[in-house]
Amino acid sequence: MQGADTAWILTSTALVLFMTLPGLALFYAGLVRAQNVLSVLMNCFAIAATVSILWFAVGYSIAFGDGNAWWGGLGKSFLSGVGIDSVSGTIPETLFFMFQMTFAIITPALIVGAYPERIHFSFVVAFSVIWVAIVYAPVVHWVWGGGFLAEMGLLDFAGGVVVHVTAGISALVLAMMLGPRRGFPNEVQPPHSPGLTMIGAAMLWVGWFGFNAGSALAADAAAGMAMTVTHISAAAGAIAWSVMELIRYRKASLVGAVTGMVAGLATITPASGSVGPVGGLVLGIAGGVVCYMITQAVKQRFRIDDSLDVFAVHGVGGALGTLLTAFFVSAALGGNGLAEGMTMGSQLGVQALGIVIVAVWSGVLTAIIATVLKMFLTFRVDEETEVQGLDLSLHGERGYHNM
Amino acid sequence: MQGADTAWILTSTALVLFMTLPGLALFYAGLVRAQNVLSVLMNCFAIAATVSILWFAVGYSIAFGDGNAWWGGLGKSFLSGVGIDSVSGTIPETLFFMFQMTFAIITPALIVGAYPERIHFSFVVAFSVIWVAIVYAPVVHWVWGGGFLAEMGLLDFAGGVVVHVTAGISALVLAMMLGPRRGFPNEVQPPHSPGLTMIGAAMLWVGWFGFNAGSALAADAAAGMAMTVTHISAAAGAIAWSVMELIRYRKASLVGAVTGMVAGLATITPASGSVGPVGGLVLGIAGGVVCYMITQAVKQRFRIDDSLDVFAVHGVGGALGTLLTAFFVSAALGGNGLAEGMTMGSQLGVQALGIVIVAVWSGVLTAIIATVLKMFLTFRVDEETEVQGLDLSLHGERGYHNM
Amino acid sequence: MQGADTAWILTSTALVLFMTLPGLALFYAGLVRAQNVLSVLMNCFAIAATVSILWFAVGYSIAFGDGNAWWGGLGKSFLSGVGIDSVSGTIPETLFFMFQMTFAIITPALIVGAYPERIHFSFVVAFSVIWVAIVYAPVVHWVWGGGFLAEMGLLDFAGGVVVHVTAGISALVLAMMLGPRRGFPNEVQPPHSPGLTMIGAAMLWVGWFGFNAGSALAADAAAGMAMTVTHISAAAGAIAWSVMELIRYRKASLVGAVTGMVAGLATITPASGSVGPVGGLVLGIAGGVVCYMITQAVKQRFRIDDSLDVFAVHGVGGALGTLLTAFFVSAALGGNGLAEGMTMGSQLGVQALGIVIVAVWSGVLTAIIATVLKMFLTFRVDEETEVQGLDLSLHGERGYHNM
Amino acid sequence: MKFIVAIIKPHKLDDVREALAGVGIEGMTASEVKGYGRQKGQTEIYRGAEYQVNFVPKVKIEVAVDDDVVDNVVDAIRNAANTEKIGDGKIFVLDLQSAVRVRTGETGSDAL
Amino acid sequence: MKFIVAIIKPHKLDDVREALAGVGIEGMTASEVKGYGRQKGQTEIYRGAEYQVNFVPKVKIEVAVDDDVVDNVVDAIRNAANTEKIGDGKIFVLDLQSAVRVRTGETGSDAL
Amino acid sequence: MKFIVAIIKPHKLDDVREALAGVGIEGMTASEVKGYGRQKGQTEIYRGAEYQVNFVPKVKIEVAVDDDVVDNVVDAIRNAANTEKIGDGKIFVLDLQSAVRVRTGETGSDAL
Ligand SMILES: Nc1ncnc2c1ncn2[C@@H]1O[C@H](COP(=O)(O)OP(=O)(O)O)[C@@H](O)[C@H]1O
Ligand SMILES: Nc1ncnc2c1ncn2[C@@H]1O[C@H](COP(=O)(O)OP(=O)(O)O)[C@@H](O)[C@H]1O
Ligand SMILES: Nc1ncnc2c1ncn2[C@@H]1O[C@H](COP(=O)(O)OP(=O)(O)O)[C@@H](O)[C@H]1O
Repeated sequence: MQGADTAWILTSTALVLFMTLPGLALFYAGLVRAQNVLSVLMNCFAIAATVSILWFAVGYSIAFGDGNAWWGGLGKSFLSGVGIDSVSGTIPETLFFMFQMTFAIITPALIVGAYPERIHFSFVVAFSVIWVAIVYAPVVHWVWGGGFLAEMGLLDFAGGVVVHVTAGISALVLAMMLGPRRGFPNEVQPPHSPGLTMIGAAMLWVGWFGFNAGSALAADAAAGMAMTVTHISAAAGAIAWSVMELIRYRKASLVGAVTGMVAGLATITPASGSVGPVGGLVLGIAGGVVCYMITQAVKQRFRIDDSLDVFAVHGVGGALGTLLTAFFVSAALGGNGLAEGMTMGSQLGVQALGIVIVAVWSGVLTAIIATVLKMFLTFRVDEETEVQGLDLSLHGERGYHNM
Repeated sequence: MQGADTAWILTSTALVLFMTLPGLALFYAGLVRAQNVLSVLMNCFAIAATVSILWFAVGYSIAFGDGNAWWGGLGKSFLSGVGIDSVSGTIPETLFFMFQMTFAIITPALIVGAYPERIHFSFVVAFSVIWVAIVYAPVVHWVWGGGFLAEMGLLDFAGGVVVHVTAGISALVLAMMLGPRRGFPNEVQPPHSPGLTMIGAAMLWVGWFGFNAGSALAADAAAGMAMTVTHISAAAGAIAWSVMELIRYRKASLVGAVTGMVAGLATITPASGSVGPVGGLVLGIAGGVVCYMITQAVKQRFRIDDSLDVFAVHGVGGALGTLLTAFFVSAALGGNGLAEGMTMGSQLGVQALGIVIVAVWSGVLTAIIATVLKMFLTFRVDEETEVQGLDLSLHGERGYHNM
Repeated sequence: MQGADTAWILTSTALVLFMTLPGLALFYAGLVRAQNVLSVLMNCFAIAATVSILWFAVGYSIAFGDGNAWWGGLGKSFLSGVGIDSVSGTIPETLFFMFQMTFAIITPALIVGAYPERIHFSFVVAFSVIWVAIVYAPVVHWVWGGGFLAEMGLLDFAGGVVVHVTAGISALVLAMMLGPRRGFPNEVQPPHSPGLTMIGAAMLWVGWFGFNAGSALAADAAAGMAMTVTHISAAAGAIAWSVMELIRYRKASLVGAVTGMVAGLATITPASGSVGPVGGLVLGIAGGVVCYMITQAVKQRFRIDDSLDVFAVHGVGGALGTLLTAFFVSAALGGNGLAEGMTMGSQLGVQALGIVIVAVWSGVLTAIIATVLKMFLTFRVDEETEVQGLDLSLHGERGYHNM
Repeated sequence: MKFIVAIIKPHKLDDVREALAGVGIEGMTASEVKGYGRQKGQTEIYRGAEYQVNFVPKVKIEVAVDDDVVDNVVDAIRNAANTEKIGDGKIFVLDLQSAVRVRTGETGSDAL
Repeated sequence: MKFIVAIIKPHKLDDVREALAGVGIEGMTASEVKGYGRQKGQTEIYRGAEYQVNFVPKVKIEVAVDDDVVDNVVDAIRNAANTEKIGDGKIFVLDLQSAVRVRTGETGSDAL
Repeated sequence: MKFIVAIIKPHKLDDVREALAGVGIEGMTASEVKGYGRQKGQTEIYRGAEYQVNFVPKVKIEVAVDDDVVDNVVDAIRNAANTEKIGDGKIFVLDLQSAVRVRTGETGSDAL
């Protein structure tokens, strides 16, 4: 066991939990109506609590238990067999379990952005828990648990496919099944607090250091480089998105800048262990520009109310970064070099295949899970509740009291 | 000296300070009226500043100076004798001093929840500083400074007795002496910003990793396990509290969920170095359920306006966890095993005795300190000030400006 | 390479970025009118993004490239020659690059406090980027990059001169060139959200551990002592400022307490690697008192609308701490001892000379840069925009929506 | 001229604004208010303490109009604001003695 | 009918609401306002800069009533809102020409 | 007595308050409102979605005055609130039947 690596992963675990609580929760809460601010915070918080128990019960085992190329089995349920002295790599296995748990928390929490202001709370909780067990945990096993995608040579250092593609596709499917918010697209209300969104985004930026540099699972040169490319990509994404806004509106908005930052971060995530600083710069710019355009398309062209743009920013960003990794991993472009016997082309094939498989898997299963759950739980609240806002109706609370 | 342990405790110190500033401050500030939001933030901030100097002057010495089984003496006042090269265990003593200071800051800050919206600011500061010197520092010495409770074999890894019982009991006593808020219990106003409370709670969850896992004072397996049981207990506490609410009101609230999380964290704190993951799960559930019931009892049955439920959540949670540690420390229940020659029963006796001694000590001394201070300082503001709110009257500021 | 040192600097980098995003951004945002809250957040965020790219492109090279006593040259532009295995001291050079980048981000962000509520956004971005390249990076080279001030023996552990004097002087110059806010000094509006300011200040306190203790570039005794003196100085600064307010107004305000804390932190920054705990106490008190008085003088006497007191708090605090270091570094006063052949007097001379050179450099160049930029960009918005607030006019967003 | 004060449900504001435009009214003033009446507010519950919310959010619209259009305006508001549910609100008509446009000093109907 | 506008101290709202119920008034509209008058606001001080707060928080209550109960209503409000301190507020009575209940279209007293 | 309702631009509030003091009016009530009229609000844009803001922030001033000073008061408000730009606002004068000072029970002019 390595004390230094342990120290850094202890820290990274705190940083990644911080990304969801309160980071992502605030990022999303600022973008909805004031009457739904608490429901969004509650969605993220409840997901964190319930998924943690699910991960402890079976999730971790499915993802990292021994087993076959498809899943890890239930041998490590409730951490059975994992004692205080168990080691995973150079760190305690309990710590590895915790670090991975924070990923299992934030992934379904990302999906919260697809359905706010109209979904029923009990559906959110039930769906998220089941989704982590059935959709997410197996994918983790395939990519990071020695499963078949790992064997194929898929490069996904910190979760472009595992986290962002799964969440992005599932978000899109849920948004289509749930239907748009009342008044969408022309009469939905603007973000009630861009400031909250910026605070959350800032926490995401900081926390992402734990997400990407922590994925090195060591306090070493790889972690240093991962942090570097992550930061450069975030900055480049923010600038790229803002430039797009400046061109179109002659104004750069705060919400736009932070959204571009998240796009840059989602894009660099799969690449953060493979590419060099220049690669980070290119991926960030690409992420900012492409995600900006897709955001417009999904809402305006396709009229899908993926309310907070989970698919356009995370799904697309994660997939884009996964593809671009095939190029920028090459030493010629400043990366760590392609794997033995891989060419840019062959690597690109692997990356694309991985994306497709995981996208289909996530989309189909999400549709099935939601369809089944709808039989037992309220999927969408009634119109009066939606008009009044979910905070008071579903949680008996109000976000802001004046008189 | 161990670099890795130093790295982790440097981080933990930052995390625990973060728990108070702004974590706990926000957690509490969201629960009061808008006209008192700044006064609550100011209470926490002023306590952090003044207690830091007190800890430097005498607190640390009383707690960790050599000396006898009762107190550490004044030999280390102003860190005299503690140089840059002094070592404590495997880390610099200056760092150990700082890590412990963050505990000395948050403990009196927890008490802020007992008396908001009506107490006078100068009383808060004077009481807190004296309380840390007279009540808290000696208890630290008894339990962590090699004092008599340590010799008795009391198990309190991160402060169930030292932090939560002392703060909880003192809060209850102060609340009774101060009297309820105007209009209590039926006409007090609801929390003005549950969102702020959630942000603070999220920071507490993250910071608690430094609190509990940091208490291992090393970046090792014990830290990994402490983080694991802490997280599971927090999640379980949140779920347990929410389920209680669902049963009673068919609604789960955000304020309730985060309060249950804090209850789970307070409960696991003393046990976080002794129990295993399943122990964490059980303690979290127990904490959530029991603290929920006591919260109702204190306010509705006993009509005590411990305004933000410091006793019910921290005092009770900390004590409960301290007692349950006696069982879940046993290897049979997944813990690290009972100490040489201890049985569950004998350990339970030690735990109970520790709680009683510290509770009496805290309660009696708090009553005495407050009684004496009342002779020199305004204890409670006049009614007009209470009606108008403390922000403007005591601090010359307003929390929210619109026009 | 040292894993433990790497772990701590990875953490410190996250902490220092956290100081700007969202720390400093919130600290400033709470102090302006509600109609400008987003513009202040956007200034800080945009500076973080653009300066990051500038630092990557040339800033780091100018500061830490080999080269001469005056600048580091462009040899390390875009990190050319810096590979994943490059080492700087005991940590990866990429990490050292990142750690330093967070300083390059916060320094121009500090200047945001000089010109809010009236400056044009595009000017902010252009000025900040150019300023970092021309003003800041060279000074970094002089002091930390082995330049002539380092050779002179200037003691500036974490940036009293490099960060606070450069930012403070440039802020003062910009404020004078830009002119006061409409209605200054008698009719400007009060801080719209002291609570936001406190949240930001709390994050600054926590993040400053990474700033000062991280400047040890190792997880060692120096880091522990730096954290200790930093914390004590922050607490002392907060208390000193509050006492000044109590004397004058019989009320201690939250905004005042947190401002004093920042003053204490700015003051200890240059000294945090040289002085002992008692030195930290004295510097904190001195910082709180002196900065309080200068704040009054700048605005009331000299009628300069350095709106959020960047010069009075950071510039003065940083310079004061730099001077006092000459005394408290001496072993007699608990410090690490004066350098070979230095006396308090000679060291004081060096410190003073360093301050003067950097102050003149920053002031003159800031004036030149601003004068040139004014020819191409709008410096100040028109009156109607200023009245309406910058959020809607410049960014197309509103900070708070109700109806 | 008349000064019409209407209390409506918040989400009906845009509908009412459009309805008024429909009858040629291009100016109005709206504000957030809290209403008390037959429609009861929901209870809020925090940590087991129940808070009866007596006042529910409403929007108040104030519009000054010429005498001859009063009835159309009242009807327009009524139709636009009506959801047939308790709490839809009220329309009050007061007499308006004079009106002045600040910018031009125009008075009477011209000021509207 | 009359349209009564009362400016009171914020914490008196519930007392006034209950007092009105006491005289049979079950509907009213309240809003947050800022008052300027004899009662002066406290100064706020930030970093040594003093801000004279001219306006103090008040609550405005608007209630439409039948002519015959006007006096009772005014008295009820007065007694409930009175603290014998400067700043207790004012009660203004305006003439109300007509009232309509949006939901039902009822007019006059029935609309209240 | 008259009940004057003025809608002005928010930043003109202090000027108006001073102007009123100039004509001997020492009491008034102000509130934040949203105005709709000739002056159009700017569009807000978030992630490429444009939100047309129909209502612009205004401040409403309510002041009860004696009949004899009405004209001075209206003029004072007009001059103070005027920026010669669209959106400067309106001044409405309603009849005030009676006024009561809560604290003392004084009525009529004495209550103002
Ligand atoms: N007498 C009144 N005076 C002023 N406003 C009233 C009065 N009665 C009701 N209101 C306003 O009208 C709103 C709706 O009234 P309510 O009795 O709840 O439903 P309805 O309009 O269907 O009768 C209330 O919330 C309140 O704002
Ligand atoms: N002439 C007026 N017109 C409208 N509102 C007024 C007038 N005078 C006072 N008010 C309102 O009444 C409130 C109380 O008045 P004030 O003079 O402070 O105390 P008092 O009611 O005891 O005379 C003020 O804050 C203001 O809101
Ligand atoms: N008919 C009306 N009734 C009530 N308020 C009105 C009316 N017309 C305009 N207002 C108010 O006056 C404000 C200014 O009116 P507007 O037409 O924008 O400019 P101007 O005052 O220059 O004509 C509006 O924002 C609205 O608040």
